[in-house]
Amino acid sequence: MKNLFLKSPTGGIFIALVLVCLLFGSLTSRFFTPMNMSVILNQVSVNAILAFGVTFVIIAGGIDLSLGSLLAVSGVIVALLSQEGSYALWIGLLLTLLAGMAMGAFNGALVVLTKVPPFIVTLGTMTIGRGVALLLSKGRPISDLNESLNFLGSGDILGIPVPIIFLIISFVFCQMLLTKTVFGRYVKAIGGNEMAAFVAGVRVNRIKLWVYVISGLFAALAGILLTARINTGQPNAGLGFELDAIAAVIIGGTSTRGGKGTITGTLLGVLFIGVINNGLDLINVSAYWQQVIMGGIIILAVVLDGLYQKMKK
Amino acid sequence: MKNLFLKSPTGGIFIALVLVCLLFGSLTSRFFTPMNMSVILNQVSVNAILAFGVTFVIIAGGIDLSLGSLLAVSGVIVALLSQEGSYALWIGLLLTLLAGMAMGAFNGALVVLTKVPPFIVTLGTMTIGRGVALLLSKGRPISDLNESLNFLGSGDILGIPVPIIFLIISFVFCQMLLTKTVFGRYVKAIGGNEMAAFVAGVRVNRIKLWVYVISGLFAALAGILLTARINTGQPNAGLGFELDAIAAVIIGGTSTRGGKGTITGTLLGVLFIGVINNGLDLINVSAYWQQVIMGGIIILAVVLDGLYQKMKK
Amino acid sequence: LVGSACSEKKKDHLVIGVSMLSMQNEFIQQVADALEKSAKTANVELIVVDAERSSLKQVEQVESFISQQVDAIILNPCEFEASSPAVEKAQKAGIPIVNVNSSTKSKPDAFVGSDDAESANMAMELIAKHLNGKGNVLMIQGYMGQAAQLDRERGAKAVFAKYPGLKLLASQTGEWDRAKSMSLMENWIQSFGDQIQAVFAQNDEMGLGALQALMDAKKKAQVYVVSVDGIQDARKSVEQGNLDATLIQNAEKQGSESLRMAVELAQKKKIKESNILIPFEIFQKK
Amino acid sequence: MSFSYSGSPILRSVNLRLEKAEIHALVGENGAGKSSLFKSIMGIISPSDGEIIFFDQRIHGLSVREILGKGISMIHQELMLIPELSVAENIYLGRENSAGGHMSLAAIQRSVQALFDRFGLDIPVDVKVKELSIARQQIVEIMRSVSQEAKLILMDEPTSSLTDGEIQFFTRLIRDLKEAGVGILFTSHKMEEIFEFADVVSVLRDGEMIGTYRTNEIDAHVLVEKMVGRELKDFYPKADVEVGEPILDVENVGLSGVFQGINFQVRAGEVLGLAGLVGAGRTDIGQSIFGIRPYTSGEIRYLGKRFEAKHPSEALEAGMAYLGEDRKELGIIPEMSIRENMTLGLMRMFQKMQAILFQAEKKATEDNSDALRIRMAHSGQKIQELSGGNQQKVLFGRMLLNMPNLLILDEPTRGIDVVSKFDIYSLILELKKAGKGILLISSDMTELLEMSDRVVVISKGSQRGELSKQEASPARVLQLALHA
Ligand SMILES: Nc1ncnc2c1ncn2[C@@H]1O[C@H](COP(=O)(O)OP(=O)(O)OP(=O)(O)O)[C@@H](O)[C@H]1O
Ligand SMILES: Nc1ncnc2c1ncn2[C@@H]1O[C@H](COP(=O)(O)OP(=O)(O)OP(=O)(O)O)[C@@H](O)[C@H]1O
Ligand SMILES: [Mg+2]
Ligand SMILES: [Mg+2]
Repeated sequence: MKNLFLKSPTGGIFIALVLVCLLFGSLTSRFFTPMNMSVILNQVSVNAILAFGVTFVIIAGGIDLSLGSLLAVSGVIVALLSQEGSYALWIGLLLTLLAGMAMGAFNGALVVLTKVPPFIVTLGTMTIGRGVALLLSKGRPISDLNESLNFLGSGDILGIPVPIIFLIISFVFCQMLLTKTVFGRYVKAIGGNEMAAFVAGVRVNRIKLWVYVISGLFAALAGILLTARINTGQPNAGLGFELDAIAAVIIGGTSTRGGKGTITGTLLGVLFIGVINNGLDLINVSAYWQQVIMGGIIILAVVLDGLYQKMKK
Repeated sequence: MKNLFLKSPTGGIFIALVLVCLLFGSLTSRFFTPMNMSVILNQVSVNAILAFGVTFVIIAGGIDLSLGSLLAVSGVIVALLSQEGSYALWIGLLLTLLAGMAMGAFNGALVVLTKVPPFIVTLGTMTIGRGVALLLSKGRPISDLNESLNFLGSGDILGIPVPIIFLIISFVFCQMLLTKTVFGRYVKAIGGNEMAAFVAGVRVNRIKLWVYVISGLFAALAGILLTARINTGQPNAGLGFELDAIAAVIIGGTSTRGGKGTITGTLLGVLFIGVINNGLDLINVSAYWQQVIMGGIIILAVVLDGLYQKMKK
Repeated sequence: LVGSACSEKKKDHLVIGVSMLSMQNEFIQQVADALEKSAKTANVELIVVDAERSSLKQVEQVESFISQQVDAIILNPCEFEASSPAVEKAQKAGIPIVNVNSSTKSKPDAFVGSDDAESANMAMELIAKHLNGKGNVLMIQGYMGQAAQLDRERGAKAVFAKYPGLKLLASQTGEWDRAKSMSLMENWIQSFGDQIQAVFAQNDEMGLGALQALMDAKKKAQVYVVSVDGIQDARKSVEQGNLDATLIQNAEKQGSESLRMAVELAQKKKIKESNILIPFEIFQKK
Repeated sequence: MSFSYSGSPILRSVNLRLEKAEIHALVGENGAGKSSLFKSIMGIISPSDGEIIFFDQRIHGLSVREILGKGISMIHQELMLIPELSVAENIYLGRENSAGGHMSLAAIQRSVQALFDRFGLDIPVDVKVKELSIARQQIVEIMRSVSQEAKLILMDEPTSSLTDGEIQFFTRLIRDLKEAGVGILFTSHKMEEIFEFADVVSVLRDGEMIGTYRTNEIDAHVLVEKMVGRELKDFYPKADVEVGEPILDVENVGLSGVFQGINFQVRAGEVLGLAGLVGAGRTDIGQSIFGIRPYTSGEIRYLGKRFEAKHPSEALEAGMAYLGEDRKELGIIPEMSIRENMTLGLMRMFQKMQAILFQAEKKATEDNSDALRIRMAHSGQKIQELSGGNQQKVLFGRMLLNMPNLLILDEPTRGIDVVSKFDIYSLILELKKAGKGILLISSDMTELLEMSDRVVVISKGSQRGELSKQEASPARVLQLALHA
C-alpha cells in the first residue's frame, strides 16, 4: 500500500488533501461528520463530472472552455424535455446526452478540420452556447419539472444520494477508459507526440474528435445533474465552471502540455477544491477572505506537490 | 504596400476586420461615422492595453489569467489614492503602476521559482486578487475622485480622447519593446525553445519574471483607465476581461504554444472584437443572438485566417 | 463632425436606446418585456442592449447611443457610482435619460423604480415579525461589491440594528446563483444545524437554492425563508407553500412608466414628477 | 517520382529499385532529399507524380496506416516515440487491434519481452520511454519496426545515436533480417557503415538520383565524390600546433549521483577527447563546466582562476562556448531566423541601451555565414528551413562570435553529412591553430581518435584513464570504457 502510494504520481496532492482535511477537522467538529462528507461529495459531483470529461481533452493536448456553456444548454434542454407531463424521463436524458455529444463533436470537428487553436474554438462555442441556452429558455429559468428528474438530484438509492452514484459511475467509467483501453492509450500518445502517433498509424483526427465528444457528453451529464439538483433549468448556470474543472484537472497532476494525467488525480483535485469551499463556509470565514485563502491554498498545494515529486526522485 | 501586407503574418485577420467593417457599414449608416470610430477606439482601449501586456506572456509560452483581478485591485488602489483632497494625481498613478508591477512580479516569481504551471499560478492569483480588491475597498465602490483622474477617462488633448492617446502610446511602446529590443528578442526565443535559449546564455528566469511584471504593469494601467472612465474604483471590475484579452491576442495570430506573435496582430484582434461588439449593438441584434453571432464570427475569422495563411504558401 | 448629424433623414417615429443591467436576470427581463410592449403601442423604436452587469460596458453602450443620435435613453444602471458617467455623457450630449429600477449618483432627467434597501428592509421585517424579534438568521448575499448587494445589505442591517434579539449567524455570497447558494446552504446546515431559524436571500434565485437545500435536508419546516424580486418561480413556490415570502417589484409598471417618461422627455414635454417610486408588494401565502 | 515543398522541388524524377533481402544504402548530403524519399514511400507526404510499386502493387496515395498494413515499416530520423508510454506500449502503438484481434497490455508485454530476449536486449519493457537514454530509445525505435515483421524496412539514420557497443547489436540484427528475406533501405552519414552493411548504394544529390552501385565495386573516395560533386582529400585534416598554457583545469570534480573524480586539463592549441559509451556521463561533465548544471565536489580552474558558473551566461562572458549534443533541444530556436539564432545569448554585443543594432548584427552574422560557407537564401531565413549540417554551422557561428578561449563540443557531427563534417573538422583545426582549447565529446570513435591530441575515457561517471595520441587505439579505449 505504502509503495503503491509512493509510486503514484498523485501522491503530492493526496497529501495536500489530507492536510486540509485535518486542518478543517481541527478547526471545527462539524467537518468530520459522515453527513458532511456526504454533503461534500454531493456538491462536488457536478464539477467532478465536468472535470473527468475534460481530463481527456487536456491529456490529448487540447482545452475546452465551453464546458460551462454546454452544461447550461444541456440543463435547459433536459428541463424543456422534462416539463411535467411531457416525455418520459429516459427520453429526455437520452436526447440531452446526445445533444451534449453533438455539441462536443462540433468543437472537435472544428479543432480537427480547421486547425484553429482549441482555445479559440471553445471560447467561441462558449459564447455561442451561452446565447443558445438563453434563446432556448427565452432567458427564464425553466421549472415545474418531472418528479423523476428531481429524484436524480436529491433522491437516494440504498442510502447513497444519486449524484454521488453518478460521480462513482463516471469515475469508474473514465478511469477504465483512460487506463484499460486502446482509446485511452491513444489519447495519451497524441498528447505526448502527435506526429509520432500519426506515423505509427493512430487515427489521430478520429481520436481528437472523440475526446471533445466525451467532454461534451460529460458536460451534458453535469447539466442534467445540476438541473436535477436545483430542480430548474437555468440558462445562466455553469458560468465559470470551466475554470474550476480545468483547475481541478491540473491540480490533479495532468500536464497542461498534454501527454500525461490520471482520472484519480482529477478526482483528488476536485475533492481538494470542494473541501476548501466547504471548510471555509463551515468555519465562516468572511466572503472576502475566502477568496484570498482559496487562491493561496491552491497555489500552495501545487507548489508542495512539485516539491514532493522532486523529493521522490 | 501590397507586398508588405502579404508578407505580414497578420494579413488574414486584417482582411477579416475589413470584412466585418464593410458588413456593418452596409447594414447601418451609423457605423462609418467619425464619431462612431472614435467611440470604438475609446471602448477598446482597456482591452487593448490588457492584451498588449499579456501578448508578451503568451509569446514567452505562459498565460496570465489574473489580468481581470489585477485590473480590479489597481483600480481600487488608484481610487483610494485619488480621493478628493488626498495625494497629487501623479503619486497615485505611480504607486498604482508599481503595485501592478509588484503583483505581476508575484506571479512571475511563483512561475519561475516553483515551476507550477502558469495556468494554476495565475488562476490562484486571480482568486486572491479579487479578494484583495474587495478587502481594500471594503466591498464598496470608491467614488469622489479627483477631477484630474476623471480627465484621464473622459478628457481629450487636441481633440483626441485621452484613452485613445494611452492606447497609442502603449501600442508604440510594446511594439518597440517586442521588435527592437534585446528583451523582445529573448522573449520570443524563450517561447520558441526555452532549453536552447538557456544553454545559449539567455537569462531565462529573469526574462520570464519580467514578462509577468509587464503584464501586471499594463493591467494596472488598464485599471487606472477604467477607473477614470467610470469615475469609480470598483472591486468587481474586470470580471472575465482576461478571456477577452487572451482571445484578442490569439485571434491576432500569437501562438498559444509561444515563440511567435506580434503587437500589431493583437491590436487587430482587439479591434476585431471591439467592432463586432459595437456593430451588433448598432444594428440592434437581440442580446441572446449577439452572443451566438459573436462566437460564430470569431471562429469564422480564425478559420479564414488559417486558410489565408495556407494559401499564401 | 456635426454636419453629418443634421443630414440624417427625418424619422417618423422616436428612437430610444435602452441599456439593461443583465438580460440573464428574470426580473430585468420582465422590465425589458414591459418596455417592448409599451413601445409597440406608442410606436417607438427601441434599441435594447445588454450590459452584462458591467458598468464599463454600460458606459460604452450609452456612448454608442449618443453617436447614433437616439431621441432618449433608458438606463437600467449596473452600479450607483460607476454608471454615473453614462448619465453625465447623455446629458452633456443633450439627450434625455431616464433611470429605471435603480439609481445612479448623477441625477438623471427622470427616475422610475424602487429602492433596493427598502425591499431588504421589508423582507427582514417579515422575518423579525415571524421570529417575534428574537432568533438566528442567515443572509445570502449577492455578488459582492455590486450596488444591489450593497443596498440590500444596508436595508437588512437596519433591521438587525432595530431588533437586538435577532442574531446574524453568518452571511456569505451566493453570487446571485441558485446552484451556488444551494451549496452554501448545505454547508450551513452542517455547521449550524438546528440553530437556523430564518434565511434572508438577497434575490429569489438564491432564496430558491437555499430552499431546495433545506427541503432536501428535511429542515424546511423549522426555517423561515424570504427573498426579494418576485420572479415567477418564487411566486409559484410561495403558492405551493414552500418559500415563505418574496417581495415583488412591479416590473410591468417600471417598464411602462419609464417608457412614458422617456417619450415625454424626448417630445420636450414638461413633466410634473421626475421621481416615480413604485412600492414593493409583499407576496406570501394567505 | 517527384515531390516538392511549397513549390520548391525536393525530389526530381527519382528512380530506385530494391530487391528482396537486399540491403540498400541511400547516401547524400544533408538536405539531398533522403528523408523526403522515405516519407513519400510511407505515405506521410504525397509525391506530385510518378509511382511507387511494392510487390506489383501501386501503393502511392495510400494512407500511413494502409502502407504499414502492406508490410513496410520505417525508423524515423527523429525519434517517433511517446515519452510517457512504456517501451512495450510504444512498440505496439497503432497495432493493438491488428489481424490477431485485440491485444491486452499483458499480451503486448509478453510479446515484446520475447522479442527482446531473442536479440539479447536487457531493456525493461514496462518502463516509460522517457526514462531511457537516447541510445536505448533508438533501439526501441528499431525494435518497433522489426516487430512489425515487415517485408521492407526503411531506416533513416538508425545508428545516429548508437555507440560502438550497440552497433554490434545492430550488425547482428541486420544479418538476421537479411536471412529472413527482409529488404532494408537505410541512410547513414557514416561511411564505414555503408560498406559494412550494404549490398548496393544509391547516391542522391539535390533531389536527383546520381546512380546505384554495388558496394564491392566502388570505394569510399569515389562515393563521396559522387555525393558532393567534388573530391575531398584528408578527411581528418591535421597540422602540428604548439601546445600552450592550460586553459581549463578540472580537478577531482563530481556531481553527486551523476559523476565523480574527474581530472583533466585542456591546454591552448589542443583537442582533448572525452570517450565513453553512451550514458557514461560525458554530457553532464561538459554541462557542469559550462554552468548548465552545478558541480558538487572538486574544483574547476579556468585561465588559472577558480571557476564556477552559476548560469551559462557567466561561462559565455568568461569566454567559453558550448555546443549541445541535441541540436533540436539544446541548439536552435526553429521559428527564428538564422541571424537571430546566431546571436542568441550574445545580444550584449549588438545593443545600445537594450535597443538592437540591426545593422551591426546583420553584418556580423553575414560575415560569419560566409566564412563558414553556410548554404542559405538569406540570413533572415528561418533556421528550420536549413539542412542539419547548415544548422550546425550556424551554431558554430554563434560560438565563434563569442571569440572563445575554450570550446566544449558535444557530438558536433551527429547526423551531419560528410562535407559538413569535413568543414567542421577543418574549423576545429583552425581554432586549434588559433590557440583555443577544445573539449571534444563524441561517440564516433574514429572521429574522436583522429581529432583528439589526448583522450580521457569515462565509464559510468568515473574517469578510467587518460591516453596520449600514441596510446589511444580503438581497442584500448573500448577496453577502458567497458571496464566496470
Ligand atoms: N517541412 C518542410 N518544409 C519545407 N522544406 C522542407 C521541410 N522538410 C524538409 N524540407 C527541405 O527538403 C529538403 C530535403 O530534406 P530531407 O529531410 O529529405 O533531407 P535529407 O536528405 O534527409 O537530409 P539529412 O541528411 O539532413 O537528414 C531540404 O532542403 C529541406 O530543407
Ligand atoms: N532522460 C533521462 N532519464 C533518465 N536518465 C537519463 C536520461 N538521460 C540520460 N540519463 C542517464 O544519465 C547518465 C548520464 O547521461 P549522459 O547523457 O550525460 O551520458 P553521455 O555519456 O553524455 O552519453 P551520450 O553519449 O549519449 O552523450 C546516464 O546514466 C544516463 O542513462
Ligand atoms: Mg534526413
Ligand atoms: Mg552525451
